[in-house]
Amino acid sequence: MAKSPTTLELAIRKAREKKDILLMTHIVLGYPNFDDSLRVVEDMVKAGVDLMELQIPFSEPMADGPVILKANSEALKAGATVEKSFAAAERITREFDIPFLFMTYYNILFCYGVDEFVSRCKSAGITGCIVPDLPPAEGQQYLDAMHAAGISPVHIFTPKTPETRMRHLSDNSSGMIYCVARKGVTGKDTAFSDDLSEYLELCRSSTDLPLGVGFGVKSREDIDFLRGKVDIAVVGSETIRVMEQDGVGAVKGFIETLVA
Amino acid sequence: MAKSPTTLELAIRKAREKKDILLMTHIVLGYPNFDDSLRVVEDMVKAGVDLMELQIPFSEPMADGPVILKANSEALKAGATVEKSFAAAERITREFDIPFLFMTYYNILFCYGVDEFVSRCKSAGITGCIVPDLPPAEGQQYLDAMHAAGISPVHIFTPKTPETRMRHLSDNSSGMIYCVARKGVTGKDTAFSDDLSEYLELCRSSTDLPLGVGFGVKSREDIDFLRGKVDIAVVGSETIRVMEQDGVGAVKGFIETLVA
Amino acid sequence: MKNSGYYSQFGGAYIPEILVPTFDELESAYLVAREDESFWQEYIDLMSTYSCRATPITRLDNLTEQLGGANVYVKREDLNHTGAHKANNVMGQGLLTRRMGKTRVIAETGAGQHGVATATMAAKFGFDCTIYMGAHDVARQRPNVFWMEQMGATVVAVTEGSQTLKDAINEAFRDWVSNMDDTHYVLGTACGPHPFPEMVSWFQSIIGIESREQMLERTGKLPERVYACVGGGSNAMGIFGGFLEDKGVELVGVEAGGRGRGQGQHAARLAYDDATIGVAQGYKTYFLQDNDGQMQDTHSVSAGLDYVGVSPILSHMHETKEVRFEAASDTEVVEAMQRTVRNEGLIPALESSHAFAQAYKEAPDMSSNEDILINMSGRADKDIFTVADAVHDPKWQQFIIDKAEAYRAEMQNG
Amino acid sequence: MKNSGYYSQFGGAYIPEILVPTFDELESAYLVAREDESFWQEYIDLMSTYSCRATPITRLDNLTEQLGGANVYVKREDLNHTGAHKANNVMGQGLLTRRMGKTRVIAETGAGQHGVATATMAAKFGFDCTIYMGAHDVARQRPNVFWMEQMGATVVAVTEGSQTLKDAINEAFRDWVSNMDDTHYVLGTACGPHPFPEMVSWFQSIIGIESREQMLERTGKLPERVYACVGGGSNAMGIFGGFLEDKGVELVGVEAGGRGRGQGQHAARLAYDDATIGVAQGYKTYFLQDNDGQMQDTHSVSAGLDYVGVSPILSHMHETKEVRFEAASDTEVVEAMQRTVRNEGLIPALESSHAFAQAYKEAPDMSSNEDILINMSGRADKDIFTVADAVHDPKWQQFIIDKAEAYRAEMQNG
Ligand SMILES: Cc1ncc(COP(=O)(O)O)c(C=O)c1O
Ligand SMILES: Cc1ncc(COP(=O)(O)O)c(C=O)c1O
Repeated sequence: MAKSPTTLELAIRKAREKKDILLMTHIVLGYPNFDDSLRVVEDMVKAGVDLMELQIPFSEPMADGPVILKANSEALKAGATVEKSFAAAERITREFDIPFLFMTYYNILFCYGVDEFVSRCKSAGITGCIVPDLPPAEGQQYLDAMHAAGISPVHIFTPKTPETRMRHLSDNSSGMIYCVARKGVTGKDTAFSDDLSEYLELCRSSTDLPLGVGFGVKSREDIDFLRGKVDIAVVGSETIRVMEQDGVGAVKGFIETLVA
Repeated sequence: MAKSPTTLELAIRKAREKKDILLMTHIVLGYPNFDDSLRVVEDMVKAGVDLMELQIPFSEPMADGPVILKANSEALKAGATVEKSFAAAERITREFDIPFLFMTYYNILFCYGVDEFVSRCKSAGITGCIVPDLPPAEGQQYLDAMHAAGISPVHIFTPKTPETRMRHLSDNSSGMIYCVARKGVTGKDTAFSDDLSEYLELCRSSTDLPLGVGFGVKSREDIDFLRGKVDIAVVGSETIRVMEQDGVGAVKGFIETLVA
Repeated sequence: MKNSGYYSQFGGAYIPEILVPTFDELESAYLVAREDESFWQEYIDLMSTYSCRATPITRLDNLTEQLGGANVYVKREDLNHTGAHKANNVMGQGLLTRRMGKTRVIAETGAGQHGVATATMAAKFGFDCTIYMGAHDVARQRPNVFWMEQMGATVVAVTEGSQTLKDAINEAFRDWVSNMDDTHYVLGTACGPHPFPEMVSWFQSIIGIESREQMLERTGKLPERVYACVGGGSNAMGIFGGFLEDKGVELVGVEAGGRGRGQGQHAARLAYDDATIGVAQGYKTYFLQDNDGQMQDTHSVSAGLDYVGVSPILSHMHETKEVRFEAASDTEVVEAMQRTVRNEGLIPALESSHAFAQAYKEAPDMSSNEDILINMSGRADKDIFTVADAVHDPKWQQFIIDKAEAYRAEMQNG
Repeated sequence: MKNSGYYSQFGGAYIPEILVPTFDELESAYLVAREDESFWQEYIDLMSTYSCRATPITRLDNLTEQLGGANVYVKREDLNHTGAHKANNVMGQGLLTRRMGKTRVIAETGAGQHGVATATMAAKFGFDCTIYMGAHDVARQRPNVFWMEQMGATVVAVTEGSQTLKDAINEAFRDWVSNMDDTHYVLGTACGPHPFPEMVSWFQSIIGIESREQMLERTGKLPERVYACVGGGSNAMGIFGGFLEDKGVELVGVEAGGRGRGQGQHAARLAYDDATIGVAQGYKTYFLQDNDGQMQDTHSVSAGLDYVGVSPILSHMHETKEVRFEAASDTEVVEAMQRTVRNEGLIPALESSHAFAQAYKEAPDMSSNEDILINMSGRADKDIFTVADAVHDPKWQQFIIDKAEAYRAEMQNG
């Protein structure tokens, strides 16, 4: 099924004209508070990040590892809500001119109302969503609303995903595909190896969409490994870890080491 | 079965010629030590006691209540043995001219050797034995040895004992019969009532042997109640209790209140 | 992976992509086993030689008389090996794990019963075993942790979130997404992504199948009502499973009423109206959550009913009114337990005591021609700390204080 | 009262005169019940509806392979209601008590298992209940005391003598001589005055009768050896009872070897030569006593085998060599328990673990055509304090210390 490229895809393709690999980062909205979230986004954009995932915190982040898990629950303890997350996203997309995606779990959409959620994404300037616990089979309403709104539903490839399913996931995605580099949850080390290259080749041949790779990407070397193989390197937990260790102000410097 | 009267029976009958009721007391040999045992015997005899039960301590005195139970285990802790008990009995019978009976449990006899035990009783000047856990059915060897040695095996009547069994017990006894005044173990209160009188009448009619009554006899009034109904009042736990409360020296005074 | 496992709107499989092939494999192993009569026979053989199935049905003679209404019968799942119905599910999944050629099992546990059962199964089958347990529960349920460790299992205290059952489930999924190749996740109740609700209910249906036959044999008829406590819903699905076609049998699910209505005070998802429909832990059902869909704290005197979600099949049966849902309060539950102990010599787990409490409320209004059947899902004698605390026994407290002194002295001397 | 109840020189009824009519009544009630087939049927019905008889037989697949000799089978008395074979005897005596029209039961208990079983039976039958327990044992076995009290029983801590089992027996007799009119003394093992050894063995023979049938059905033949631990001897008499006529079946009784030979170090009356024949607690048998006949202290890691005497029937079978007696040491026993837990998921009581220990010693020297059967008389999960102490678990100690802190704080605040 040939689809016309979405806003997200177009933005990625455009950025790729100037760079051989893009950098996407991940933050949890409201962690440690919304002011700091805004500041980190600003620093990241200034440091040269090309796209960003904004995670709306959820109490049961099943697919996340310890770092992001903790960020989720701290954000909630500090009073984060879905409404506040939308408000923050609205301000962020207004102020910064890169594509922003939401990442969250399905219950957030479900309880908000899937259609309402998607139209609110639209008005907030969000270009894509990643919902790791929503396989296409469970998400028809979501997919329909997203396609109608021109927002990209981004699905995930994994080293366990057979080729036929990759095609199925690609058919139900737009904007990009998120390839997880290994089994497991976010925030653990990944071996950047021949196996990974082979897997990425399979991903590449299974979709025409831009590919991003995440899970365990955390250094200049990792990104160099990915260069030429995929379109986007996703640094997730590592930026949160840097922020926790060295403060919000340290994030910019860290990002600069990645894109330098 | 008509038996010729034993030494014990003759002694009782003779004493009864002078008194309408006799007093029998009970001590545990070696409690609190053998010297005190001797001293208490001396005091009792001087105070006018007519017969005495000397208990050879046993670790499992199943039929005894708290006071005598404790005396048994304290005596054993203080080093009492069967040999020492015999030695003490030997000295006691030599020094004092009233009948002395052994009271103990069957295991003491069994482990010593029943025949040896009886012949040792004989040489120690003991005139009778009370073995509360040895019914005649289990004690043929004991009965034979006792009869042969002329020492009286004293059995027990209880308010639960049917008349036919009283006769059976009487047939296997000599010297006297020990009537327990009530259910239960030694050392608890007894109601001196019409029921008791009735029971004692049954005892009286079931045997020709002299009758002693024990369990809960502890005052002049109790003894007055028994006068005319039986031959012997047995004061057991109460003397030990007096000794524990007021010292070995107090026993004599207590006994004097009973026989006055 | 097919879009299956729905019970009207409830159920589904909302799982991370990486687990899709694992769930496909599990679903097909389950479906093959279900078709294969020899599998069920193997299961029955195992349960009747390793545990004591068929578990008996006991009539509560004294309480029937005291209550003065229906005849009260009890299905004795407490007599199972390891002391609860959890053994049924665990042994069934053990057989399936072996069929799938996996060598390691993981499980979540709240009260610890499911953890002990899984560790036991792993010892029996020779599997490696890791049990995830909320750190709060580890602290509360040390006796169960002790036995799991004696069985050779690794017990991981989960310090995330509310440190209770739901967090242990999340953590088990986090393990599974890393280790699915050699590992099967033995989910402990009729919840989670498809095929778990259906599969767990299938294994537990052994309770209901036996019960139906036993009641017929015993009383010549079916009981008028069947009571089961509802945590995740596995023991309830198990016993109800025997009576689904029997129109005359009313099925009553009893949830944890805790301290009464109001979020945070209880764990009643269906009997009260504090829960709403949501999707978490891989499936869609009623959850105790806020408007945003964030899960809320729950409360119950019994650690095993203290869960935010409930079997999607039961949510469905709630809507179709196939099952009536009630809630019993902490106080009623402790009273029902003590009453059962004192009058019948049975020690129902605090979880199971919810079913007893509700049955005792209703029995007096029924007639002596009617029979009720209570599922005694487990026994409480392993939960002595919880029970002693619930009944506030000062002698127990003194014993623990003395024992602690002795341990302290021992530590100082050696 | 007839001079009966002897097994060669052992047994008898050395009882206070006041109990003679009570024993006559008991003996005749027992003899009538024994003649009356409906009584046994009533007993079987009770045990299969209130407990889970027939208890299963489990094959230890993993340990059979590890030991590399005989096939190891286990009779699962641990699955009985209240967790041990004690339930069999107690329920039987409960039926007899009801037949005799008595309304109160008393019992001694050491480990607490028999006390819990009796309290349970009393709750079920509606009897008043007093349990005598050595003060030392009350302190060691608080969990069991807790449950007895929950059942409504009065637990009396016996502060006399060595404050253990034998003293509790004496104390129970002291109660009985006062209250025989309405009270039955439920003696817990195959000891004491006639008819107790025979009667208790009769009730327990249900174990052996089932076992024989089950082994035949399972393996097509009888086992070569049958192992049982021996405290008073009731579980041993129970399982042996099924195989007495079978010449090819070797019966092995395993006593508490404690810290090894020497008075005070163990409780092995028949396997070692520290015991001599005596008469105490109403019967004649081998006792651990001194030359004067004073009972001596015993030692065992398991409170339930820690007894000075032994069933007169077993003393007899020792002399006739119908039963071979062995002793297992504390260390061997704890190892055997841990091995069984870890490899098979079964938690044998420390008492039962004596039988396992001996079987594990002997199985490797047997052939794979041969079968052995171990009586698992009970489960250890109620003895967590004892087991945790035996395996020296520091986490358990820390848990108790923390729990004590919490109780202390609670006491101060309210
Ligand atoms: C004895 C017992 N009953 C009931 C439950 C609740 O689980 P479910 O609703 O799945 O039966 C538990 C959970 O731990 C339990 O241990
Ligand atoms: C589990 C268990 N096994 C064995 C025994 C020993 O008793 P017996 O030798 O009468 O079977 C006990 C006694 O408490 C026990 O609890």
